[in-house]
Amino acid sequence: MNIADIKELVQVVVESGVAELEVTRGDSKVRICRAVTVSAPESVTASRPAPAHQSVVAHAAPAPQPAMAASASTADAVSDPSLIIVKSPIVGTYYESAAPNTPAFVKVGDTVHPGQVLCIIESMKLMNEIEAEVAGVIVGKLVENGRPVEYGEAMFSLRPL
Amino acid sequence: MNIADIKELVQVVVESGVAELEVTRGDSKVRICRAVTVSAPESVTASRPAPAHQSVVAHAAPAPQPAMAASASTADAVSDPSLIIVKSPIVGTYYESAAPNTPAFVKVGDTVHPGQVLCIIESMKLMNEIEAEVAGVIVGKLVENGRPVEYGEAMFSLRPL
Amino acid sequence: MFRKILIANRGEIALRVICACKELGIRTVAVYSEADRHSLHVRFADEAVCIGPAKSVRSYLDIPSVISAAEITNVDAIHPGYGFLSENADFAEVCETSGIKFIGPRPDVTRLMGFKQHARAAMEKAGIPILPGSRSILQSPEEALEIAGTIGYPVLLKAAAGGGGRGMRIVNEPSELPGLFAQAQQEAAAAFSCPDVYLEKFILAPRHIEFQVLADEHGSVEVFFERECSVQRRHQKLIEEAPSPALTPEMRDSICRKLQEAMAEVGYTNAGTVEFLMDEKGKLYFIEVNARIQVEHPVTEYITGVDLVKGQIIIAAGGRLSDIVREPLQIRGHSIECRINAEHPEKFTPSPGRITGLNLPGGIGVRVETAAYTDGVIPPFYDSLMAKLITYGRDRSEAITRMNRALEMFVVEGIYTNIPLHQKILAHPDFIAGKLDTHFLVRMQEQAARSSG
Amino acid sequence: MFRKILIANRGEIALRVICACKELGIRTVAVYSEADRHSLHVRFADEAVCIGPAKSVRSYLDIPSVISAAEITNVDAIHPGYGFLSENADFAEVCETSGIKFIGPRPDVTRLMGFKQHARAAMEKAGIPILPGSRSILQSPEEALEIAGTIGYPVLLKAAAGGGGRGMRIVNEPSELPGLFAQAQQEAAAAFSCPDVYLEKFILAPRHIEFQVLADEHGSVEVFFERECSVQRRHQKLIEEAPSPALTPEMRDSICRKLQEAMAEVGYTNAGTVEFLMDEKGKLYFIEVNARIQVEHPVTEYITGVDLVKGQIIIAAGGRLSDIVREPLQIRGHSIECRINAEHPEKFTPSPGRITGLNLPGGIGVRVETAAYTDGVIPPFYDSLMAKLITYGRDRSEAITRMNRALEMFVVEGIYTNIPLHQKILAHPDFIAGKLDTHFLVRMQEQAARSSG
Repeated sequence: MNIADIKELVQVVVESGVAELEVTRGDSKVRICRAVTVSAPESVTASRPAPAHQSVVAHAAPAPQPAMAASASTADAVSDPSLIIVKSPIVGTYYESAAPNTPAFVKVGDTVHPGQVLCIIESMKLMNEIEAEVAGVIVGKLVENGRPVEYGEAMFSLRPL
Repeated sequence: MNIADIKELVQVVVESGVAELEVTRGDSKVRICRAVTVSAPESVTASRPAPAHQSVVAHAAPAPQPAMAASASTADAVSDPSLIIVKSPIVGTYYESAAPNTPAFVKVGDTVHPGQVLCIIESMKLMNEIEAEVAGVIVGKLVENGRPVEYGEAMFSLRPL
Repeated sequence: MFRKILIANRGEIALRVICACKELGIRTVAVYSEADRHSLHVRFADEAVCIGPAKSVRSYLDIPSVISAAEITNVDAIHPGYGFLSENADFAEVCETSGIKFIGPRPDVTRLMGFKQHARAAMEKAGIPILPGSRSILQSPEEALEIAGTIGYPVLLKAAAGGGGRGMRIVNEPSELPGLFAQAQQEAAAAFSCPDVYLEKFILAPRHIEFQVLADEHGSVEVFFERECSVQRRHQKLIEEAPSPALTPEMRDSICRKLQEAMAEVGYTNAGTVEFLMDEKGKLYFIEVNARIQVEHPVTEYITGVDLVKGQIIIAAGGRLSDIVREPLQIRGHSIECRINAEHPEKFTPSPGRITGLNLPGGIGVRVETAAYTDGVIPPFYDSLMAKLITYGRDRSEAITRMNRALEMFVVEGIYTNIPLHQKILAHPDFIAGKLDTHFLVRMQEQAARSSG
Repeated sequence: MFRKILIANRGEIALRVICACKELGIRTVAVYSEADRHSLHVRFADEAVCIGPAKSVRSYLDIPSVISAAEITNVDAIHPGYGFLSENADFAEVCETSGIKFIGPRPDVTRLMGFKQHARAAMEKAGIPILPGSRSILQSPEEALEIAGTIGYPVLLKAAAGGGGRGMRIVNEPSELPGLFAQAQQEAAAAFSCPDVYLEKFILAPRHIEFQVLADEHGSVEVFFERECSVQRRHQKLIEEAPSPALTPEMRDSICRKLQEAMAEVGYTNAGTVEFLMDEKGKLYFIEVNARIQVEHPVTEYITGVDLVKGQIIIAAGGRLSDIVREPLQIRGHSIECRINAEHPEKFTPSPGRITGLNLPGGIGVRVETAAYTDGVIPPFYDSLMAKLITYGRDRSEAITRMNRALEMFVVEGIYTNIPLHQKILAHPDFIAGKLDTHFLVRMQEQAARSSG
């Protein structure tokens, strides 16, 4: 059984709408499962609680629909595997500069070296400086100044040098 | 078995509405499930009500597990699309002969002609003769004498002439 | 007590009866059409029999198939649920002759109640107020005109054998009467194969209030207070609650006492509901008796603490009401039911199909009656009721806030439901204030149309 | 009333608090670890904040993360649920200093109750019977031997700061005492970073009976009767019920009255549970106070009709108990809770994983508290409680038959659950007879082993 055959079988599953297909030939075996996709008409969405989520909850996934888990930002972020994502190690408020009306620690295009401060996250009245761990070029700043960030939220994407 | 065969089998599943189809030919094997199959550990099965179903409920499908819908008999039945299945048109008790100690109307291997009586189904004290609609050879008798049958239950498989 | 019961129904009510049987230690037999092969009542019954194709006339309404299923499974009794064969006196008779106990009133009583004129007479005898109207079937448009003249317009023409709004006509002035009379007769003949019509006073903005009754076979009757079912769409109830915000304790007591007499008088047995209309002045008028358990029975169970379906079975088995109602009945708290239908919330078009995602609300004061499950299917062949959502609170306002919470957490994906409609109704000031009548929903929708247009 | 509340917990109790908030019109903030991204409390809260990785020490137990989440979402109050930070007085203090209301007792009271010796002293003052034992922390094995001698063996060594069976040792005779004393101290030091132990009389076959308390911040206290929690495995409750089959109305009244005084005396506020042991002669002895809402609170809600979690919130917002309990409390019917754990029913090994099929029981007298859903995951990082199944009946036997019915219709596929174990327990003659003590389960399993072996 070659890749072409398998591709075709996958097509069969997708189009036919069967949930599972298992083919064994001698010592080769293929098993194809279709994940249950949810097609919800608009009224259904309406009938669902639509919480006015803040940015901090961009990652909150409506159950029973894990498919909707990934938020736009992370999606973009992970879309380019060559980039490194700097995530927030704590919950708090994100500041791009040391004080109001002072320039941001970094801007897109900057080259940063390990240990260089990228931003400040205020947590329980403490200002926590977040430093770069590797050298690289800032490709994206993913959080707006003064916005809250949750644990693991993507803040910067940078291309390592 | 080639892709075309498999596609055809998938069609059979989708159209027939059976939940699962498994075909083995020599060392090649195909298994097709229409709905999501559930792999439940034994304790889970234990934790499920296990009603002492009578034959009349062979078709009863435990939800939420349509995968378990198809009973052995139907599976065999549809597995050979060239056979015709004679199903019970009413609910009642199946008798293979006109009276006790008299020979059965038909036995496996018999050739039957349209209008020939195949069996009797007793319903509300009435004896209903069930006749063959097409000419053919009886390949299988699927119900035991004196057993209840439900609507649509497969009683005979016959190969049309 | 019975050893084994067949449930001649489907969906949530079949499951409801199965639950009652399990709690009474009675084995259960489900019957199902080919469309319901994978439904939960089949899943949770001890046995199940396929009785026909999807179309209910050839399955759930087909008496020979149901009786045969009962015979091959050797049951002692049949519970008909509501709808289908539940108020079919012939079916009850066939059960009797087949030596199977029918869980419901005797056929003759069901027939008596089925003919509204007889029911009205019986109630009137017991001093229950009834709508002024023709005391008997109308022989001619002339007779109708004469009676209508004395009562005063508007009047309502109704089919004697009817129900569900068919064969009904509102007459606003004499000139309209002859034409509408003919229409009503034709519709009645078509729907119930009986053209008889009668007329009664038409109340412009009535509340629908009904009383729940249980009567045993030893002559005792209990009335489980009232339910208010005024939130309706085209004579279909949408939201029910108990007690009614419109009834005073005095009115409640007096009606309950009179009904107790009346139902004992007619020899009523098992569960029944006596329906009334309340006019703008708060006066109650009897309209009809429903000789079955009703969709909305759970709100009564919540405020009285009595399991009515268990009660039906115990009574049918010869038990006494005193075993079902141990201490004097009293109302505790408030309960509301929302009928969750598989239909578009604005267009009301039915929405059968596969439920791809489902979250049923739970927690304190919430009861759900449903046969729906994730990946389950709502078939297009039967009514669109996919679940009953019932909440309980120590008072009406807690029951309402709890219902809001439960509706918000009731997630159905893959099909449309009327959950958004229920949310609109529960947010409406008139509903919150208990200012209800059977035109409430129409008014609400007209308001919405105006404000949006 | 509060505008917005953060729930510092996960799973069913987080959802329980969200329900209470929705019914009170309060906005909710969920916090969650990376392992709970797709869980229902995240789904149904108005906002949600990821506060750390799966390990609870770095998320649900991490005070800075929880407080930061509260600050960035600008909440008025935090509900801790049970477990995690619920009885952490330091956390309650940080809340105070951060200007966030902690929904629970004041830190000093929680500390007082946390140290069992102080709690015992407070209770004894109010005339509540306590177990004979060392009135204070034991200074040496010699002191322990002396006191044990006067009380009589067997005696129980217990960690002063302890809970959940850690730092506990049963001493059957003087010779064992020195060795077990050392062990208990070590275990206590390791588990609670406090080696102090004390000893008390050991009751061979005690019943576990606890009383539910709500106290407002204006000095009034209500006792919501008792719960019996004797069906346990290794000090973990498995089945709870209310009322207790072992208590007479007289005993109940007298304890309730004394507890009302005692809790007012110590200035207790919000929800709490006072735990007792009952010896073979039916005498009650105080053991400890749990300063939080408890897993088994729903059985009390069922028999009293009071929403205890709403009560907690109203009290924390400065409300009065008289608004929560309007008429004098009384017991109505009987309620039982089964803890459905994701674990093997015989081996008791945890069974985390994906739930591939789920049918939650519903219908009359059944309440389910769960955050589980079809395709949802039970993560391996937290406790194995996947659902609480609570039933209500007009009496104990109806509550039991209803529980049997509900367990039978509770379908979980993809993981193991202890549902079969619950079914065995409910079928056991001793359970049905209410003949219970904390060794019931061990006895039952030994019987099973004997009969099978």
